[in-house]
Amino acid sequence: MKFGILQFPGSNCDQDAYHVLTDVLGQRTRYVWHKDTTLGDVDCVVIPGGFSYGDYLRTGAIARFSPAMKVVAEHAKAGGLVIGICNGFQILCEAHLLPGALIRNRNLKFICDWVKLRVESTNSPFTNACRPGQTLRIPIAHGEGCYFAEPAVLEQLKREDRVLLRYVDNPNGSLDDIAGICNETRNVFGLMPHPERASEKILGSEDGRLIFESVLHAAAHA
Amino acid sequence: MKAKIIVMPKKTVLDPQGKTVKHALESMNFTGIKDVRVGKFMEIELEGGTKAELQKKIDEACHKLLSNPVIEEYTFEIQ
Amino acid sequence: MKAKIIVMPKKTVLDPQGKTVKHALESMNFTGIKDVRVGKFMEIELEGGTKAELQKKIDEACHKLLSNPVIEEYTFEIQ
Amino acid sequence: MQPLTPEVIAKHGLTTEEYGRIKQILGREPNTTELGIFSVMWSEHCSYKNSRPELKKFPREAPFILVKAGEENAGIVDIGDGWAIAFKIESHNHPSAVEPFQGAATGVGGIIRDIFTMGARPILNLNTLRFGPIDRPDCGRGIPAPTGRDRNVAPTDQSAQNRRLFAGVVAGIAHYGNCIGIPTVGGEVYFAECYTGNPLVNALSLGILRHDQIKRGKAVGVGNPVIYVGSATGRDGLAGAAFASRELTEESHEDRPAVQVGDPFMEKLLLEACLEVMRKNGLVVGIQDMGAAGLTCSTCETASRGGTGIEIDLEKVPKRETGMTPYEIMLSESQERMLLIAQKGREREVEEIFEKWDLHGVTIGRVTGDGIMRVKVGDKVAAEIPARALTDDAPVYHREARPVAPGRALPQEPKDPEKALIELLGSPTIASKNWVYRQYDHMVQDRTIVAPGSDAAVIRIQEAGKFIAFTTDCNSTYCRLDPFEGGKIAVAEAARNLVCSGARPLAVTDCLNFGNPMKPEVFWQFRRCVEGISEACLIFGTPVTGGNVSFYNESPAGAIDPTPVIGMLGLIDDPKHITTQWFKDTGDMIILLGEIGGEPLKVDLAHAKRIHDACLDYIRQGIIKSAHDCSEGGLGVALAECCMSHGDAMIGATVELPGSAAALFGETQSRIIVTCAPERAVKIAGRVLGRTGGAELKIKTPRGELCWDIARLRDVWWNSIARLMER
Ligand SMILES: Nc1ncnc2c1ncn2[C@@H]1O[C@H](COP(=O)(O)OP(=O)(O)O)[C@@H](O)[C@H]1O
Ligand SMILES: [Mg+2]
Repeated sequence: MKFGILQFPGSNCDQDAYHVLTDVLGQRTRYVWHKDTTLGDVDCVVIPGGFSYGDYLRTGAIARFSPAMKVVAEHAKAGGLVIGICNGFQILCEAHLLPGALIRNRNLKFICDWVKLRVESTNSPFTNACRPGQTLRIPIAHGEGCYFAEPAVLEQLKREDRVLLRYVDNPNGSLDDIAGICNETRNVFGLMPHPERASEKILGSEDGRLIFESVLHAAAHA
Repeated sequence: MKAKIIVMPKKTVLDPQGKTVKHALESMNFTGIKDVRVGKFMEIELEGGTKAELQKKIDEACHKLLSNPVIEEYTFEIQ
Repeated sequence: MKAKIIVMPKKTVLDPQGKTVKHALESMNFTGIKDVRVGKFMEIELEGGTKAELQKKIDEACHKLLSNPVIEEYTFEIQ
Repeated sequence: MQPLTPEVIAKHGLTTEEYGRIKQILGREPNTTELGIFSVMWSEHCSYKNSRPELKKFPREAPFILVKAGEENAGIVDIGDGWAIAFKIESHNHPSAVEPFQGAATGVGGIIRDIFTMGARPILNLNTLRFGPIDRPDCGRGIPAPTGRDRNVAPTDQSAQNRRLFAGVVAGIAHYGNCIGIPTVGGEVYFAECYTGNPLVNALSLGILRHDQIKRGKAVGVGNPVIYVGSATGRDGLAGAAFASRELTEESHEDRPAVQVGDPFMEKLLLEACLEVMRKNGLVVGIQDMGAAGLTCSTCETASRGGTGIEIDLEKVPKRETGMTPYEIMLSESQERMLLIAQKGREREVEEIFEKWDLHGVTIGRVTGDGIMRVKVGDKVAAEIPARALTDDAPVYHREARPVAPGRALPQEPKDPEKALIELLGSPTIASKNWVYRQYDHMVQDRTIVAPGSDAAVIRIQEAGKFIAFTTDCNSTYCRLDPFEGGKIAVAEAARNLVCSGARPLAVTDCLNFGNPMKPEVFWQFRRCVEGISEACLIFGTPVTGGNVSFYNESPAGAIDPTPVIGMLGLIDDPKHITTQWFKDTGDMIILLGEIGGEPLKVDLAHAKRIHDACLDYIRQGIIKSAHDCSEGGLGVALAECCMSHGDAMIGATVELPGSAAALFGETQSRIIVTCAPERAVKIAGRVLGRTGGAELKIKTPRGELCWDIARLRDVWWNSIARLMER
């Protein structure tokens, strides 16, 4: 298993993801620069949190056009795994690799706090290590995390069991309490909470590791 | 030439900013407000190209980058 | 009636957003851009009052609430 | 050349004597650009001309100091194993009063640059804030709005005005810190009448580096290129001298913005690019950020430190606007700009790294050997001044100080102590600041072990396997009543907060916010605070590694209370020592280190040191489970916080207090509430107050038992500020 962490100008959780994947989980991991036009031997792409291009215009709007995102789209189309965390989720929506959009939190403020998430589906390479209905304690840190989609899209997400995580107490006004969704083929995952901030006991929770461990589990059984 | 672009949240998307502005206006004793919506205004100064060419280019830019069709709609004018 | 308000960063003030959008457009091969500025557009639906009255009220609201005179300037129209 | 009228000279804030000195240095009349350059370099902000003799009183030496106070942009301390820490605090009070969001945001941006200029990667920020009251419907008594700009409120409602400032400042700090990806892990917020019209916004940043990565703001190596990188220069921040530039320019009729707009995205690129350039072997000879007086300060200071001269060509400086004069370019305060001195012949390597980050480095000049700061426009010389004269020959003043009789803070006997505690917990100064720190990303970088909400932030440095704690403290009411004791108390409280978190206090940065130093009473307050801080720093062994002075904090109602903010760094030797303030288990013993009663406005530093050492000792021995310092609101508030500040696991307590209810709220210094398992209580030299447990806080006093539901206390304390701000 080899992880590739995308780096855009303004990414700022790239090193955190790197730290967790290498130091905590002992995985082979490397950075993928936004100007790169190939992913090389990367099996799972992580699009980290941060403020790519300063979040100017709209979150994720500019990053989506980078050369690296073109190859990420190809990777996804070929069935490769992609996780977008926070800004990564926003970028995946802008890139139409996931449906819907993330708009400003209902209270118009940035919110950094621990939240509880409910695992709604374990049928994915990103949640298979969780128990169905399990509660995860993972932090959020975003100003634009309110998930929005048209009713038909929401229906489809629900019908296809693609809402993987919901907030137990909706912090940001997200439609249907959605915290994380996957694509139709279940290999692209976007979530607003930061599992890489909850992967070590000393940081207050290890629940986030389940997300990465699911990926390893999926790879081992692929 | 100049392109003036307006990007507004779609009617179906909630606009907490608009709501907040409405409240704030009301607390300033501004009565009779039915609705407030807050969007973006962009001004692009352009060089070269005919109006028709620019029309096409700006439309593309709006569609691809400057607005997100999932949540927003745009209009523009070239002068 | 409807008030349409444009709030823009003052010409002399740095507009990081406009600068970044300009770069993004350029890297998408959009040429001939001299300048981009990004501001806000607000639409207020109003009930009651004459146009002249609203003109005054909206101007006050723009000055006090909707724009930040230190770094922004506004224009509006009532229809 | 246009003659400089006495008005022009006066408006530059220069006295006749100072002007005479300038002429003597130059051997001629200065031109307007030169006058502008002298005026900024000799301003209080750059030269510390009114404060320097006092600041010399600070203890500044210790074996672990790698870069001393005043030497560079920030002080640096050794934390062992080849690792070091750079940290500093700076004020942005006046810009924030004019435009709270951008003023505070650019304050954060400025202090971050000071840190990475040293070669350090910033890993945490703190912020210290002061506003007028936010909880009164009308507290103004006719004090005009700070800017005359009354957004969102009727001009008489000062409380609303203060809320607007508070909200704007917090949003601005969040905007900058969150975007650039540095966690904002702590700070303080106080509300008091004296800050109405003059809020305080002090931003602190801390970075890590290896000893061999320390960079200096030195221009050395004659012929080395001077490289400009970052945002283009605009007419930002020229309002102070706008009159002059208005006379000087014909092309610029536009309104000049007094307020700079920050671009945290640009700063993030600069931060990454500069660290990458600096870490490339020998490529960077010297580096300095362009803060106040941007180009002026960075060029003459680097030359002065290097014992060299510097020559720049303004035609090469990237500009945001057309028709800018040399005066405007040299005095611009545009944000997010850096000046580098690179090794000659390796310009291309520098450029390549910047290009990777979508930045353009531009060579605007070179280091010379003649000691002169020479500013040219093409072939024409626009200014020519000995660099040293600007930095080292600035005037120094010994201001007059007039003592004020100390006041006394007498604890009042509350009529209804049960109600009093609820009121205290709900008062914005004491209430939880979660409304603030929830808006700050305080977890990015995966370092935050103890987040805002305990006595000090605890941060890990995973790359070094180390743990540090940080806090900022200052009670300005104490400093007004007795500046000497107040200064001591600020340091003692900071040290106490660190100790409660399991850290050993190491070093201090300070931000001295005062009124107009020309007022002898204000200058006396300043001097006494400095002396108090100095004495305490000596006792605690925490040298001052740098800081900032902000004078002229005056509103129409007068000077602010003296506010010498102390930022203190502590080292945690073992992660097992990390301790938080809330009760951990039911049935634990609650013990007080320190005295129940006593003179509130006095601190016996030797006694304080003994308490701190004892507390640290118990923590190291693994005896105690929680430690919380007593500050505003005394034992009552501290006990309540121990019960309910950790929302997920609240634990009540039953305690017994001798004496009157005044003992409950009296603010005696040097006190720590600790808990331990009952069988270990004998090992602790302190007074047993009671036990943890239940869902209530019960306090037995000689006058009867007081009782509070801790969920209720929590609600008042946790939500008070949000309720005020969102009503
Ligand atoms: N402006 C702020 N930004 C971030 N955290 C803050 C701010 N103000 C207060 N806090 C946090 O709230 C907690 C309580 O602050 P304070 O009452 O000043 O504590 P203490 O009295 O122990 O110094 C601390 O953890 C502090 O860091
Ligand atoms: Mg405090």
